[in-house]
Order: sequence, then C-alpha cells, then structure tokens
Amino acid sequence: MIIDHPLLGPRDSSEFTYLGDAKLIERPDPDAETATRDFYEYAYLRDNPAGWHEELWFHEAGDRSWLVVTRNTLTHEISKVEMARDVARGKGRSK
Amino acid sequence: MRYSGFQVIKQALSGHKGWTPAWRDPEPQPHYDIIIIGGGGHGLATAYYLAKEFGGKRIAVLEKGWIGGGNVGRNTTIIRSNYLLDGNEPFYEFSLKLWEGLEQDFNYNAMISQRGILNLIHTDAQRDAFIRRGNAMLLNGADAEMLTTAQIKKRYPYLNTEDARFPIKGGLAQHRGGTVRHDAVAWGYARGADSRGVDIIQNCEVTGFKIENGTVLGVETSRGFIGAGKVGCAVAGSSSRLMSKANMRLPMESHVLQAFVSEGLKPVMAGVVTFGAGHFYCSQSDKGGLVFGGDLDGYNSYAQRGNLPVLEDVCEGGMAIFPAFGRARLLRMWGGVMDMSMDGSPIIDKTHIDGLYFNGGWCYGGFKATPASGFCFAHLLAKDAPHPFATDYRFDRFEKGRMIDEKGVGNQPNLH
Amino acid sequence: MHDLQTITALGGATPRVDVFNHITITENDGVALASVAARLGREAACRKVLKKLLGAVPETGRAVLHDPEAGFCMGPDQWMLGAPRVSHELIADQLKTLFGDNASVTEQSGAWVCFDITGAAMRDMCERLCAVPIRQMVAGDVRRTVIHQLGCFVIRRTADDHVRIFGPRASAATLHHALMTAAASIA
Amino acid sequence: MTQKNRLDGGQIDTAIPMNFKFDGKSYIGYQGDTLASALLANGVRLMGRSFKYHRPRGVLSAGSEEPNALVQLRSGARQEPNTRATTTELFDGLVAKSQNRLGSLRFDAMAINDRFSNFLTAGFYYKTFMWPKAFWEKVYEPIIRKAAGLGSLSLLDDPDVYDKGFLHCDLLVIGAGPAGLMAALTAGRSGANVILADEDFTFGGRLNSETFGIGDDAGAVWAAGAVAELASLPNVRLMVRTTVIGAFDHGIYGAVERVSDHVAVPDAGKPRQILWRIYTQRTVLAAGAIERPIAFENNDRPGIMLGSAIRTYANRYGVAADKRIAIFTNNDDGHRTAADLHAKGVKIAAVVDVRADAPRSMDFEVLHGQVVDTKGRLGLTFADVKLADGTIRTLDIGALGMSGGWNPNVHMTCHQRGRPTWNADLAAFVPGGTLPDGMIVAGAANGDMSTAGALRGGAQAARAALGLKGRLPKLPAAEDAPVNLTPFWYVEGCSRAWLDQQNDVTVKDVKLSHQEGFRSVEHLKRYTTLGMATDQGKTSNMGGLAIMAELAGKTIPQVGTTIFRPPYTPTAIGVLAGRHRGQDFHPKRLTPSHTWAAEQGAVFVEVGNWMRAQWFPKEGESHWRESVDREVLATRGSVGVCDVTTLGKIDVQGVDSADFLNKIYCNGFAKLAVGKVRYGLMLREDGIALDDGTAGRLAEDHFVVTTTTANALPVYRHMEFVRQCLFPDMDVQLISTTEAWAQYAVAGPNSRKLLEKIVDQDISNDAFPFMACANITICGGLRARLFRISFSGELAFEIAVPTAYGDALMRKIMEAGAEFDVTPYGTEALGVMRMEKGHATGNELNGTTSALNLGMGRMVSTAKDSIGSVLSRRDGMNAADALMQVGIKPLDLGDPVPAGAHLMNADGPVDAAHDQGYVTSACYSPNLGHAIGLAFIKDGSNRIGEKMRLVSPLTGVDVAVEIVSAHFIDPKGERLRA
Repeated sequence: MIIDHPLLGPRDSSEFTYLGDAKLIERPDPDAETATRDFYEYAYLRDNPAGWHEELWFHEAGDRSWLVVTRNTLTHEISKVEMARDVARGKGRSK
Repeated sequence: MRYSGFQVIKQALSGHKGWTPAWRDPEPQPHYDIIIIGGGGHGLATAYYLAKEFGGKRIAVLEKGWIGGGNVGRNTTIIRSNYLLDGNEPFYEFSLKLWEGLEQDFNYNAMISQRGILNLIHTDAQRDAFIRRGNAMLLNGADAEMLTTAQIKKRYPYLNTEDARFPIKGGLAQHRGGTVRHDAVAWGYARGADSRGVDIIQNCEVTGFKIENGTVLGVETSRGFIGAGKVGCAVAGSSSRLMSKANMRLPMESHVLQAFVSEGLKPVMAGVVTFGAGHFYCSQSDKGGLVFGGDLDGYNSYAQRGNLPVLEDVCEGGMAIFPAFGRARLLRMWGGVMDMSMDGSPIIDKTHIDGLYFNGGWCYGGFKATPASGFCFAHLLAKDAPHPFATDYRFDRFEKGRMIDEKGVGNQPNLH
Repeated sequence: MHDLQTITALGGATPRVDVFNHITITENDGVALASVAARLGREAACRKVLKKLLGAVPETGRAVLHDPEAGFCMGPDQWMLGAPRVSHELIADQLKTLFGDNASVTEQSGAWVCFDITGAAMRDMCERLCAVPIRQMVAGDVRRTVIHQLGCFVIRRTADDHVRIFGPRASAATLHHALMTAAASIA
Repeated sequence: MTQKNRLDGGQIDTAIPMNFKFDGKSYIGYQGDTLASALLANGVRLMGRSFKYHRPRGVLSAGSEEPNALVQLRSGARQEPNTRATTTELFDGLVAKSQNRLGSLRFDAMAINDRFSNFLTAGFYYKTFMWPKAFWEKVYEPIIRKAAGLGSLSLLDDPDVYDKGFLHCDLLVIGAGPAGLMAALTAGRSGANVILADEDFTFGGRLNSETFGIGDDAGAVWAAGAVAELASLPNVRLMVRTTVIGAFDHGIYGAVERVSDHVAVPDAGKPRQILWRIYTQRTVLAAGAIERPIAFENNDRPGIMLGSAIRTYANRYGVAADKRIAIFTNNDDGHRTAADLHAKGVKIAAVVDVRADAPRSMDFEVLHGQVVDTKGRLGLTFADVKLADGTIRTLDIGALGMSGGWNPNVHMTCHQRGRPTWNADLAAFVPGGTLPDGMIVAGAANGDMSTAGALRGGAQAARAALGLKGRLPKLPAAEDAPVNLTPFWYVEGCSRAWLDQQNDVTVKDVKLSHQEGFRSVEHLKRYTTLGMATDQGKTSNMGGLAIMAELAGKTIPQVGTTIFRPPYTPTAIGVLAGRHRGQDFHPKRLTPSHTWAAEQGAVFVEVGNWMRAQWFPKEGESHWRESVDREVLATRGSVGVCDVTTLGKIDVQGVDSADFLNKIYCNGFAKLAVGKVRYGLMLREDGIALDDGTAGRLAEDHFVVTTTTANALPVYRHMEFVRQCLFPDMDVQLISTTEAWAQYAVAGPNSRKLLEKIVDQDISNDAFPFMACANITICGGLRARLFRISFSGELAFEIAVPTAYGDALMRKIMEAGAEFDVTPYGTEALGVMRMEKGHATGNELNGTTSALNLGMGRMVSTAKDSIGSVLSRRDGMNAADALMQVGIKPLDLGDPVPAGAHLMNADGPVDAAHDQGYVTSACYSPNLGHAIGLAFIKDGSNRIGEKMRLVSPLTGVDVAVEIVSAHFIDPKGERLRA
C-alpha cells in the first residue's frame, strides 16, 4: 500500500508500523468514577468496521510521525491522512 | 449412504450412478430450536456435535455463501496442541484427541496425518520458554519432546545449520501434530450433520437479529425471517460485523493472514516446521505442494488478499532455513480474514442477550480448534454451561484482568 | 588534550574505498553530526537561527548543502546538522550555544555511518537498494528509506552522479555489504 | 542428426546451432528456439506424464500457460522442477529430464493408475482408506505421498543469488504484443516515464506467431521497428524476460526479471533473477488472450495441442508439429492455422469444424463434424471424426489442433476486486468489476481480438491513462477480422475427455461432482482439483464451468467466474527472498569494542541483531562454564568490564520532560534531582510491564533514558505515541542515541580505583555517590558521561564516550586496569550476577508480568496518573494467589535448577491442575557454589522457606528445592553503595 504522508508525500506502507484504531488517541480520564470501565473499553473494545476505518500508523522508517489514516478495510482505499498530533489537539488533548 | 472402499468399488462397477449428494439443499423452515450462523468449520462442527452428542433437534446452519468457503477452506491445515497456558492447553489437547478419531466418527477421510510439528529454537531464552511450554504440555497429558540439532538434522538434512544467521539450537517437537485436508473437514462435518437431520442452508445471509426485551427470537436473513430458540454465532473474521447487528462491540480486530502454496513437488518434508527467528512455517501436502505462511499483513482488513511485503518477508524466512527451496516455485497466494482477539485467545460464551451465544476470536488458531470448538460450543448451547475445557474463554476476562496471552503482547491483536 | 584515537565505522584506522566499473563507494569518516529539534512554541526562533547558520532553513525532504555547516530536515521541526569533524568535533556544544533555549540539541556524530556513492551507474545501483525515486531526485533532495532493513538517509549531492547515504553506525558492515553486492550485480 | 519437423523461416538463427539433452539423448536446436520447439523439431512429442493417471503428455501450448510439457531443467544444485519447456529458452548444453514417472518416460510403471481410473474418480479418497484406523498413516498415506508432486528438488542449497529492486514510472505497460507496443509508443512519444514488460524473450507477442502484416510490413517486422523506436527514447524502459506477477494495492506491481535463466550459469556476482517492485501511476494491461481446447474422448494424447500453438511453432520457430496435421475448430481461427501450415507445405489432413456454415478452402478439406475419439499410446496416430451424416471418418495424423475460441487473459484484473463479466459474442469472460488502481485493459485481454483492434485499443488506453488530448494519430493498417465462433465446449457423450490435463480432471469428474452436490465453482475446484494445476486453470477452467452450467441448467456466469490469484505464473521462492538469506537474513549490529572483543577470542551471541560477547574463553578453559565462573568471581573479587553499548538510549529534552517521564514510568520522576539516576518501570496501558531501565537527569530539562537491548525500538515508538497522540502540548523532544555512545560497565570493588585513573573529575563516594550521573571528561579532555549504577550488585559505574572512541576507551580501561587484573566479562557472567541479585530481565518481563508479579506492586504510584496504572488495578491482576517472583535453591546443592521447570507442592500430585509456578531463569552461582533460579510462584512472597518439588518431565528433572529471597548476594546492597 501507499500512504500519502501529509508532509513527505506518498510512501510505501512497509516504512510504517501499524498500531490500530485511532480511538486510542482518546485516552479516558484516569480520575473519573468510571475510570476502570472506561479504560477497559478504551483498551479492549473495537468497532472493527468493514469499511472506513481511522487508524494509527507510525512512520518508523521515516520521520517518526504518528499518522491518522482513514482507510477502507474492504478495499484498502485510503481517503485521508493526517498528523496524529494535530488530530489529538483537535480532540482537545494537551498536556 | 455410508462411504467405504467397498462402496467405491461397487459404484465404480455400476458406472458411479449411485452416488447421492453429500448433503441436502433444504428450504429454511420458519423456526428452529437452534440456529448456527456460519457454515464454516466451527459452525458445521457445532451443528454436528449438537445433533450427535447432545440430542439436538431442529437445528439449522445458515451460510451466506457456500459452506467451507471461509477460513476452513483457506488455511495451512495444521493441527497441534503445543500451547502453554492453563486456559488453552487442555482445550487444544481435547481438540487433538477429537481429530484422532474424527474420520471414523463422521465417516469421511479428511486425511488427518500426524507427521509431527517442530518448533525450532534459536536462543537460550527461547529454549527456556519452550522447556516451560513442553512441560506444560506433558503435565496436561499431551506429548512433547525436546530434540537436539543433530536429531533435527536427521529429519531435515537440508535445514540450514551451517550458515544460519540464527543458529538452530534444537527444537520442541509434538509428534502427534500434523496436517489435515482442510476442505474435507467442512464437507465431513456437513455430511455428518446433514445425515442427522441438520438443515444446512447455503446462500442465506443473516441481515439482523430479532431481539425483544433482552431475548433473541430469531434472525432476519436474505431468505426471510427465521425464528429460533437459541442462536449461536460462529463467523470468525466477520464476528464484529455480525455482532454489531446486536449492538455489540467485541474485543477483536479482523486481520488478513496470507497463505502460500508451491507447485507440486516430490515429497521432501514429512512434518511441519516453524521458524521462530523469522516469520515462516511450512509443511508439504499429500498432493506435493509446499504449504507455507508467516505473519499477518498487520493492518485491519476484510479483503481476502494481502500485499508484497509479507510475501517477501515469508520467503526470506523460508530461504533462511531452507536454502534448498530457492528453485521451488510459489504457485498461488491467498488471504483469510482472521478474528484476532485482544489476548490471542478465543471466546466461547453467552452474550448479555438471552439465547444469543458467541464463538470467535480464534486468531489463526481456528482450524486446529475446529472439533473442540464445535464440541464445546454445542455443549454451551445445549446445556447453557461452559464445557470444562472452555471455562476461561469468557467475554469478561478483559474487564476482570484475566487475559490468556500466550505471546505476551497485550491488547495488540496484530501481534498475536 | 587526550590521546584517544577514533576508528571508522567499518572498524579501520582510515576510511575504506571500493572501486567498481562506473561506481565508487567511499566511507566518509569526516562528518560531525548533531540533531536540532525546535522547542514547543519556539519554532520560529529556531528557524531564524537555522537560517542565519545555513543561509536557509532545510524544508521537508530537503537539505541545505552549505559550507562548512550543512543540514537536512529529519522530521517536523527537527533537523540534522553536519560539519567537518576536524573543525567541528564539538558541534553539539557549538550548536547549543547558538540555539540556546530555542531547540534541543543532541550529539549524533557517533550514531551514523556515511557512504558516498559516485559514478555513472549510481542510479542503477540505488534502484537495487531502496525505494527512493532516484531518477526524479535533484541535488538537495533527501529521503529517509530502508536499505536491507536498515533505516537510512539518502541525500542527492550537487554532483549529478553523487548520492550520500547515512546509515546506522552499528550496522555499517551490513550496509557496506549491501552496497558492495548491489555494485557488483550492476557492474 | 536431422530435425525431421524443421521448416524454413521463423525467428530462429540456423547459423547458431545448440546442443541439448532430453532424458539423456542429445539433440540439436537453434538460437531462438524454446526447449519445446526444439524437441518438436526433432520429432519428440512425448515430454511428460500427467499427475494422477500418468497418461503420456506432450505440449499443449506454446506459452506460459503450458500444463503438460513440464520438465526438470538443469542438474545438480541448479535443478529446477516443473519448468515449462514452452518458455525455456534453448541454450547450448541445456540438460532436461522428464518428470513424474516410475521407470522410463515411455514405460512408466505408474501408468497402471490409468487402468484403475474408473475407481480413482474425483474425491474417491474422501470415501475410503479409513479402515483400519491405523492404516491411513502406516499404509495408505505413504503410498499416496510417494505418488505426490511432479518434479523433484535437488535438496542442495540454491547456488544462485537473487536481487530485489525498485522502479517508479508514470505508466506500466504489461505485455508487448500489438496493443502493448502501441500503448508504449503512444505514451513514450508523449514524454511520459514508461516501463514496458513482457514475459517473453522477444517483444511482439502474437505478432511473432502470425503471418499477416501491419502497414506494409509483416507483423513481426513492424514489432521490431516499434521496439527500436522505443529503445531510442530515454524515458522508456524496456524489460524483456520480465513477468509481472501481481497487481497489489495502490499501484504497486511485482515483476520478476529472468536475468540469467537463458544461460547455463549466471556471470559472477550477477543475479539469476530480480524481483522488481514497480510503483506506477497508471497501468495498461495488454496481456493478450489464451486459446482454449475442446473436450472430446482421449483429447490428451501427445500431438493434440492448441491450434494457435501449432501456428506459433510453424511461424515463429519454423517447426511443424507433425507431418500430418488436422484441426478441430468451432471458429475461423482454426482455418487460419490450417492455411498457414499449408502455405509452409505441411499436409493438412482436414479441418474439422462443428459449424455447418464453416468457410471452405481450395487448399484443404473442411469437414462438418466432430472429433469423437483418438488413438495412439504414446502419441496421436488416428482421430475418428463423426461427420454430420453420422458416418465415422478416421484421419491418419500425428498432430491435431484444437481451436475452441479465445479467453481474454484477465488474470491480473482479478488480483484485487475485479470480477470478470461474460461476453456472449466471444463466449468468454472479459475484464469486469473494480480493476486494480489505475489499470486500463487493452487489446485481446479486453476482448478486442483483431490486430487493428489491438493497435487502436493500445493507443486509446495509453492516451486515457495519461490524459493526452488531441485526436488519435493515424494507426497503421492491419487485419480487422471479426470473431466468428459458435460456442462449443465438449463432444456429446464424451466421458474420458480431459479438461485439466495436468491433474487429470475429465468431463466425467465434473458430472460426478455435480451429482454429489459440489456445484458452486469453489466446490467444483476443490472437489475435483480442476484448475488447481500449475497453470491455475488458464487452459481448463472454462470447459469445466461450461459443463457444470449445462448440468445445472444455468448459464456459465450463473455458475460463477473463476478468480485468479497472484502470481501470474509460478515464481521462484528464491527471488522472492532476494539477498536475505544465510548471514544476510537480518542485519547485524556490532558494538564499538567488537574488533577488540574478537581479538580476545570472545564468543558472540545474538541479541536484538546485536552481536554481544557471551564470554571470553581463556587458554585451557574447555567448558564455557569455566570462563563464566572466572569472569564472575574476578568481577566480584576485583573489577570487571562489560560492553553495555547495546542498551537502548533515548535522549529526552524539553521543559516538560519530567512530567512526560511521570506518564511513561509507573513510578515517580518529577522530583528526581539533577545529577541523579533512578530505576524506572514502564507499563503498557493494560498494566503489564513493558520494559525497565534507568533514567538519569543531566539537567532540569534533559534526561537520558535507557531501555533493555531488545525493547529499544518498541519503547521509543511507545514514547513517541504518548508524546504525539496523548500529550501533544508537552514540550518534549525525543531522539534515540543508542548508537551515538559507546558505554561500558565497570564493576567490582576496584572499579572506582580503575576509573580514577581515567576520569578527570573527583568520583569519590562523597563527590559521586550511588545513583549519581554527570557529564565528565576523561583522559584529559574527551567528553564522556558517567553513571553510578549497578546491575551486578557490586560497586559499579557505567561510562560512555562518543562511539568512535569506544574502541580506544576499552583498550584504555584494560590498560589502566591491568594492575587490578581487570577482567572483561560477557552476557553470561552479566546474567549470573544479575540473577545473584534477583534483577529481572527479559525472561521475567515476558509480556504477562505485572509490577505486582515482580514484587514492585508498591512502585505503581497512586499519587499520579501513568500509563497502565488504571488497568493494573483490575481484580484478576491483584488476586491473592498472584504469581510473585522468588528465588529458588536446590535442597541437595548438587542438584540442577533448570529454567522452564514447573513448581509443585512437595507432597501432592504432579500435574497441570496443581501447578504452582515456574522457573524463569537459572544459572550456577560460583559465589554460592550451587545452582540458583528465579521463579514466579503463586503467593510467592508468603512462601519463603517452603520446600517444593521442581519438575521438568521434558528434560527429566525432578528435584526438591527451597523457596528463598531472590536477593542471593548482598541483600542489604552495601557493596554498591561502598
């Protein structure tokens, strides 16, 4: 596959390491009442859709950026690639 | 019709006119006691054992395509019970014992041949881990033997021990491991279930569940609504898709695993060899093809095909230990969709919905588990209690922190 | 002053040179390296210093081949700067004083082996090594890529037949072997 | 030696004769021949045996779709089984052998199977061989396995090397027939970067096999001209002998170039083949079409082949398949074959056409009828033709051409989601569904069967692919005959009529498959093995589908299409592996002191691609244990030095570094003082230990983190994840410095004395206490780093210098340490000393152990959030009987304590149900004089002093042991603070 890196352009996916569902960015609040349940769902439950899937790829053999790739798990088509750091900020993550 | 050598001769002499269809092609009934979704190995085995061992009546298997078209028809056909952990080893050993009597049991020759499986050892730490595993196998009543490099060389003289990047320091063998003609497993179970009254309904896709106040009443299908007392799901890589129709999220991802076969060659490999320092395992079929595989492609996928990097990675592993295979040719490659669970172990459990039962998360251990999976799932469906060998395969083990993680990679399905 | 002698990445006292038809592989032992990463919120200030030092800021996928210091972009707000070792043995300290609190500086001289590939068959050879589009690359283009499973930087130098490869120093021998076999098979 | 079937003309060079051997007999062919054409020229029709019935087999085709003429090419280590004679370029000295026979090819003892064929029908083996149970493995299967396969491997290491390469282009053209050449010309002239690849050893495709012209030239001449023009364009890369094997995601194609297969032995240093990974924007697939046979009784005898193949052998290779030839056809193409051969003076016994309205000819007889049977044990001698009026006419012939129509070569269009669609006019499947990204199909592959159509299609495809504007330039005139065909798949009532000639699947088998309910394509294939042969069904699938359709009363597309999977043709495993074999399988990493260690005769061991010194044998030491014991005792007695460069090092800088480490490690780092080091445990989010190591604070905003050797990469990846994805606004910069620094552990009571001779600063216990760290200088000015940490439990330091100085520092340490008899020690001694101290490593951090298991439960700070802290609170991970790390010593001090052994209660059953735990690591402690081990056992912390039973049935160990503290030596830790 080819991943079109937002900064570097098209790169062979073999340069990347796959992590999984981009929801892993949304780490729950460790101080919440329901923290244990929240972290269980965060760490273990997945939508695992047959279709469009937002997922995390690490450019291990590249610029060491984490990317959020929107890819179709049926066709492998990729519709969007973003810097994970921007996505995380967009979701309100900070320090 | 009972199959036998005599039958084959008799039919041959009468122009083969007497052979009947291996299973019926029935129309779906309006209601069944138990519906099994998924006409793969596990689903068919479940129906077979329900009918044969648990006196099940009015049972149907619903298959969206043709039976045996999923992972049971697209794997590398290996059977073994060389597991480490308490939650797993008794179950897989039970499965291996069922394999050992299966052909006579369902009157179909699935060519189960226990020519042994060998895990190569390359480091001291690996040896320590394999000794622990081999001991666990023996303590569970399975067979295991530690082989020296010399003993291995005797079995596989062309193994690369001279110029190896990762020297071979021995191997853990399970002589009762081996291979099976995979398609025949699906056909044998189907034929056995059909002859015991199970309706095997092909080209019947489940499009939804009918659930009222917490109880499942039946399934919507491409061939209309079918009522059921109980519904058991055994759809492997499609588990998340199916269970989402019951609003369930699973501790699971679907990944593609490629498998490869070479042109037919005169026999060179007796058993199965796995190469841990690379990603490669290989056996040779009764037709002569080298059947081999390696790692997952590594990304979520429902496409039954993979890509070049893994093909190359697998062949690199192959050439690293079998440099004599260089001039053998890859004939065909394909992919199967694996239901990769969060700890690498399966789930055979009730769901929070009454009457809805689940079997999945087999990762790439599914084929060897077929008989025990079917037997234990049938037990659960029939008795509403887990089979003694499958008590740990629960949904809640993740929330409770009781993972069964053979590889020790945690909640990272593509690494299991 | 201390009396400790360095050895090259390939383990020799002096750099190694291998000559083939149309290809010369030269171990380059003369580059001192340090990485510079902009501190959060100091990106602009950091780039200002870079511009002052190199005359321009190496943009993504590009190198500034400036003298004596040169630099290329490694990643978002991260650069690798290099200079002749004889004059810049202490490049990290020198850069720290230049960048102050605007950047994190880390010495990298020992982390890399550097090979210069020159000759008419340079492009053919690169095609046997890695997936960089070598025929489309122009002077100053930089790609991080994989050569024989090793993460390397490939830099097109000014001369039309010259490419520079930075690879992980501990695997210098493996990388060199890969270069040699590729050179032999296209020779 | 005369080549009795050699004709004039063709693209062979009779000036260059070549000697070759087949089954030990010598023959002569010419440059430009294939092995198949040369054998036919010499009158050899019998070339192999079929898989199941061992029926005699000759060539069926003239291309890579060949299912029959498979030979064992070359000898010795270069022996290649199942090599197609039809694509094997003849070279001088070529040696080939026939396959799958018991005895000679002419008298194959296994041919007896054919006599019993009535019993060996499709799937018969599923129905028998089940009794008695034991017989399957002892009797039946060994016989079946003996018969398995076709050719043999030599089982010698492949002596050739293989390359991998990477290419980029705007347009990849697959196939260099009229369509492919025209596409390449169109694109090449526009200036685009083009790659033109063809599996053949000459470009031109069918043009080389046909007599008709293009413009004023013969087709082959026009092709040569086109190739010449393409070769002159710098933006076009011509790749002959290159098979594109697969279309993968996003425009990545795999292609295999056979660099040296047409010579006896590759030149020194040159690869046999190259696997190219081609990255392309667009692709024109111009793979042509494959003619299909017709099923009739005994249609598998040597001499019976595809009509187009007979034409190819005559026109391209100047070879007559035989002196007396007939054609059996359902379309006009069969007549073309007859005409071409007649023109070359070959006798055409007749053209048998199933069509009443078939064209007539002045040159040969055209019979309206069907071939109903043939004779000839080892090769065709007679064919019976049933004429329209029902009479039988027997033809005395040695070759029979089958022309059943053409199948567009849709193989590559199916590699992703393409699903071919039915074209009734051609009675064939044409490309359909979603084709691979950027692929356009042209020419015969797209169902455009005429030469003119191919030229037009190629030009249009290239223009569409590149978005070229303007009107289509004038194309040369060429044959534009319409397809004129009546679908005809098999002769009524035939039974032993072959569909899959290699696997011996006949019409009868398909009927049985239908009768037994195996009616979908997938079931048909799997039950009968139709299409599972080495041609992936290129020549057999359609016939099977057509028959199944008729039996099931469905149309062919209703029965289903057959999907092709990569590779396009079988591909050597060697080329898919490339250079990555033997020592080059994985890269090696060498430490800066490697040369020095090698000089000392060190034994090296692999750890995470690093080659680490395992021990340093001395003169007279016969067993590794002697060396290791000496190294341990010497270190604890005086001073030892060990290369620890391989430990992962990550430079962490930035204002928020301390907060960041607080998230990464389960224990606290915020309050760590500058100039201090602290041990840290990293958890995964699921609460399981990920890695452990130390972090030293060199400045308020600067830490140096160390990881275990094996985990350096995953830990760095994890830290970047936490930095970029979880806490994007922390001011933290990370970079690996593992290889930037050479680092040595100097351990033992005399370590300080030794280092004082090297280090420029004061390192007394007051100035530089336990767990101190600092930037220092050595030897009068070289920058260095010093950490006072200890893995061995002795007074110890770790000293680091820039890598290039590593060798010099090691030699300096040995020189300065001479007076203390400094001893280099390897990973074994390191391991012994860490076990004597009860330190955990990889064997303990095995991916299933929590902080609690390691006895570090209290380390998990509840005062702050860190990765893994929440989930490590789950019940299951805090059970009362959770595994805890302890020490093990044998009651009889002479007994072994093997790692991997399981612990059982002293009295009580020994089985899995009563398993108490297991030994993670073990060694002999030269200091204690007995074996020791680290173990995890249930409720371990409360079982110190308990006597237990340690069993390892696998290795035959069963000994009594005592549970003790894991800190075997200096439990109070006085030495390391000295």
